[in-house]
Amino acid sequence: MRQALLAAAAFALAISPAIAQDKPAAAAKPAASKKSAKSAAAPVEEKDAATLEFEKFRAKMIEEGNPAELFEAQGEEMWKTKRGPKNVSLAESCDLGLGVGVVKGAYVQMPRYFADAGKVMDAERRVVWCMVEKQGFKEADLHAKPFASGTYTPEQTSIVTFVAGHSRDMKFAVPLKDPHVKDVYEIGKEVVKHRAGPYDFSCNTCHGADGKRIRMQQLPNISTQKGAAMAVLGWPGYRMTGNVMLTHQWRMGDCFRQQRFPEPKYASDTVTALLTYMTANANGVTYTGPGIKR
Amino acid sequence: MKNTARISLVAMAMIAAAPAALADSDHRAKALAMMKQDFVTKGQATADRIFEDGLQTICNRTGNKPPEGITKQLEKDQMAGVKYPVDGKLLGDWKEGEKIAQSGRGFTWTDEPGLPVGGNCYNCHQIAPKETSFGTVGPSLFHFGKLRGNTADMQKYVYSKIYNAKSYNLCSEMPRFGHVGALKPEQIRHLVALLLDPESPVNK
Amino acid sequence: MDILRRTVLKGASASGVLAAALTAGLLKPTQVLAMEWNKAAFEAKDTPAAMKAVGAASAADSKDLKLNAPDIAENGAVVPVDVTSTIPNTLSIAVFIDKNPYPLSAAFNFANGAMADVALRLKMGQTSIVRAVAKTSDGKYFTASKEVKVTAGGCGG
Amino acid sequence: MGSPMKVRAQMKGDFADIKILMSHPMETGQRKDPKTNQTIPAVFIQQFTVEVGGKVVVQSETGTSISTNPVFGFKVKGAKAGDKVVVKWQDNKGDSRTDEATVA
Repeated sequence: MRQALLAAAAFALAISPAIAQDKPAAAAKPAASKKSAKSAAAPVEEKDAATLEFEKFRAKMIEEGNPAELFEAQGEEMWKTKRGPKNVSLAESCDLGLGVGVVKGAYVQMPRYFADAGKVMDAERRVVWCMVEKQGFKEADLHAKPFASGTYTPEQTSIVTFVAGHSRDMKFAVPLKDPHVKDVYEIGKEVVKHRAGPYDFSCNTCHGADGKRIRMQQLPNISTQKGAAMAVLGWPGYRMTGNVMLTHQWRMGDCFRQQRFPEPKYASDTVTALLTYMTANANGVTYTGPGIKR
Repeated sequence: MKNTARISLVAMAMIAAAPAALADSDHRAKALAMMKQDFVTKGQATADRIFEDGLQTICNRTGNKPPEGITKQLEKDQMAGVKYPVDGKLLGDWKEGEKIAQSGRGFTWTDEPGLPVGGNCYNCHQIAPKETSFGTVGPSLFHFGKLRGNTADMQKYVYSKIYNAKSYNLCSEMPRFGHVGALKPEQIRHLVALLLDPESPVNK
Repeated sequence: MDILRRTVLKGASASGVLAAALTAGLLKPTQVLAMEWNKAAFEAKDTPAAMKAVGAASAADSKDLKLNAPDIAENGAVVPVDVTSTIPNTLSIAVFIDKNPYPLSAAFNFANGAMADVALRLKMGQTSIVRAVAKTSDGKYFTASKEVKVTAGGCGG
Repeated sequence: MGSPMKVRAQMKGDFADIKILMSHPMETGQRKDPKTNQTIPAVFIQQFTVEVGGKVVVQSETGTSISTNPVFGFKVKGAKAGDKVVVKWQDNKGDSRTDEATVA
């Protein structure tokens, strides 16, 4: 660590790199034949046939029937029913940005700025906010076990799935013209660059360039419209592993887990910033509704 | 990591005092403040991991393109921290290396602390031809030794590259496996064997 | 009521009775559901035994029986499979997974206009042959099969 | 009572395309609870029927290798828009469920 500190200091003060000259010189990188890399690579194209196959059958499954629809139906019931300590329904109290009770098209226009909360919020965060502020549920309870596991599905997950289902076949249109949203978008752009943790990973380590894979998994480049669309489409998603319904909030947390980062708090500003960055980059792309995931 | 965090805060403070051209953008500052507030410890993934160490700060500040003038020296500093096996042998058992290369475990909040950490190699690299599920974040390493030879220099290069990839490329995407204690010297030399041993399937 | 059950999985001769019974509305759905489940077939531990238990021990390959399944399943827990028979007078279709602990997965009986065409999703423990067996009204059995690879995945999702 | 199903039926040319989503754990009896290391008992749908316009068109028996939250698709000739579709299932523990839809 001492070297790193010295290095940082050297850089920060823009002084001569002569500092630390007492350190032994780095071993010279042995010469390697430059042309080797290309000729050595075994065919990669073959693998992508498997990916195409997965995509084909996923599309077929969504068309024929995605269990996510079961959660949409449950969410719709919850949206319409008077619930919580205040005994009001979300349908008569919750504004997802297009007016109280308006669900159609709301998902593809979030994250957006909500003046009543004084914050930019993504769909899940907004639903939770409404459940707390309008229905009187305790925030701590909703935050305690926010994601599905086993046979348990949080209520907000089903509600978000219902909300998302009502933006099916509509285009993403995160209101970037709103300066609040734009500001959060720019913060998100910085979050994805932030390298830290034991492996020096940032979001961009995996998701900042085209055509990369981890094992067989395609890594969308979230800085492009196409890549961002790949990352945003399909959430919330019915996950075949474990048969659970999971939200985009959950996926952000799992990214950080694999990045060897600590856990982002549920419904936090950082996660909203990330979702704002990714979803706005996908603006103009048609949302295909709740998806199906591996 | 605690120590790292403290030092990196010092480093950040120093950088903050740097000339205007190097100053944080408004949004980067906001992002750092936000992350500081929003991340919590879970399992072995402690909240302080969100802080950068000195090297990460430099790479983050410069978009992974540190000024040429200082890069070489900083790489040398990284190289200086590379520790070699006590017996000096850099070529281990490629079969053990393959096992380490396969495992992607370690350091996440769902990993049991204390269990062996994997090399994560196949996550990003093509290596032995038998494993067809490999990533492409890093270059293919198939035929690595066959094309480059199994010389003492090459062994030292591969060893130190795995130990601390930043010794050769300051802002390399590759983790510093030895430097952060993910892999022990004995494990790294098994990986050296996987890449260089003429008997390794990589070189068949 | 046993007549219907035997017809679905076993009956070589009762098919006409079934169709007649269904058409006449003699069998109420509640009665159908009250029927005995073919325990012997569903608890058979290998495909030959399971096929024997449904009466399909000797089934001939047929090009008119189509089994559509992925070459590689993205997730063995959810493998989408379609079976379509264009063999005239197909009465029922059963699906087997050779390497599963209990190969017989499902059996469908069609009547009153239902086409011999079913889409379903299977759980597969490992790479295996998936097999469809169709039975016609004259008591003949036909089969089609396909290998589906089940791979361990990468590191995420 | 089980959780609601989702049944959709739509005319496509001369047949009704029927899609059924069932909400059921379909426990195989092969899994162990990671916490207790006890085998989780099998709970699975054993039989279901599909009726269109009051007639049984599909009768099915199922085992443990049907995916959790089962999805089935059938095609029925002779059906017409407005026909009632009724799906009933019953599992090995005696639980059952009936849901309806109308052919669109």
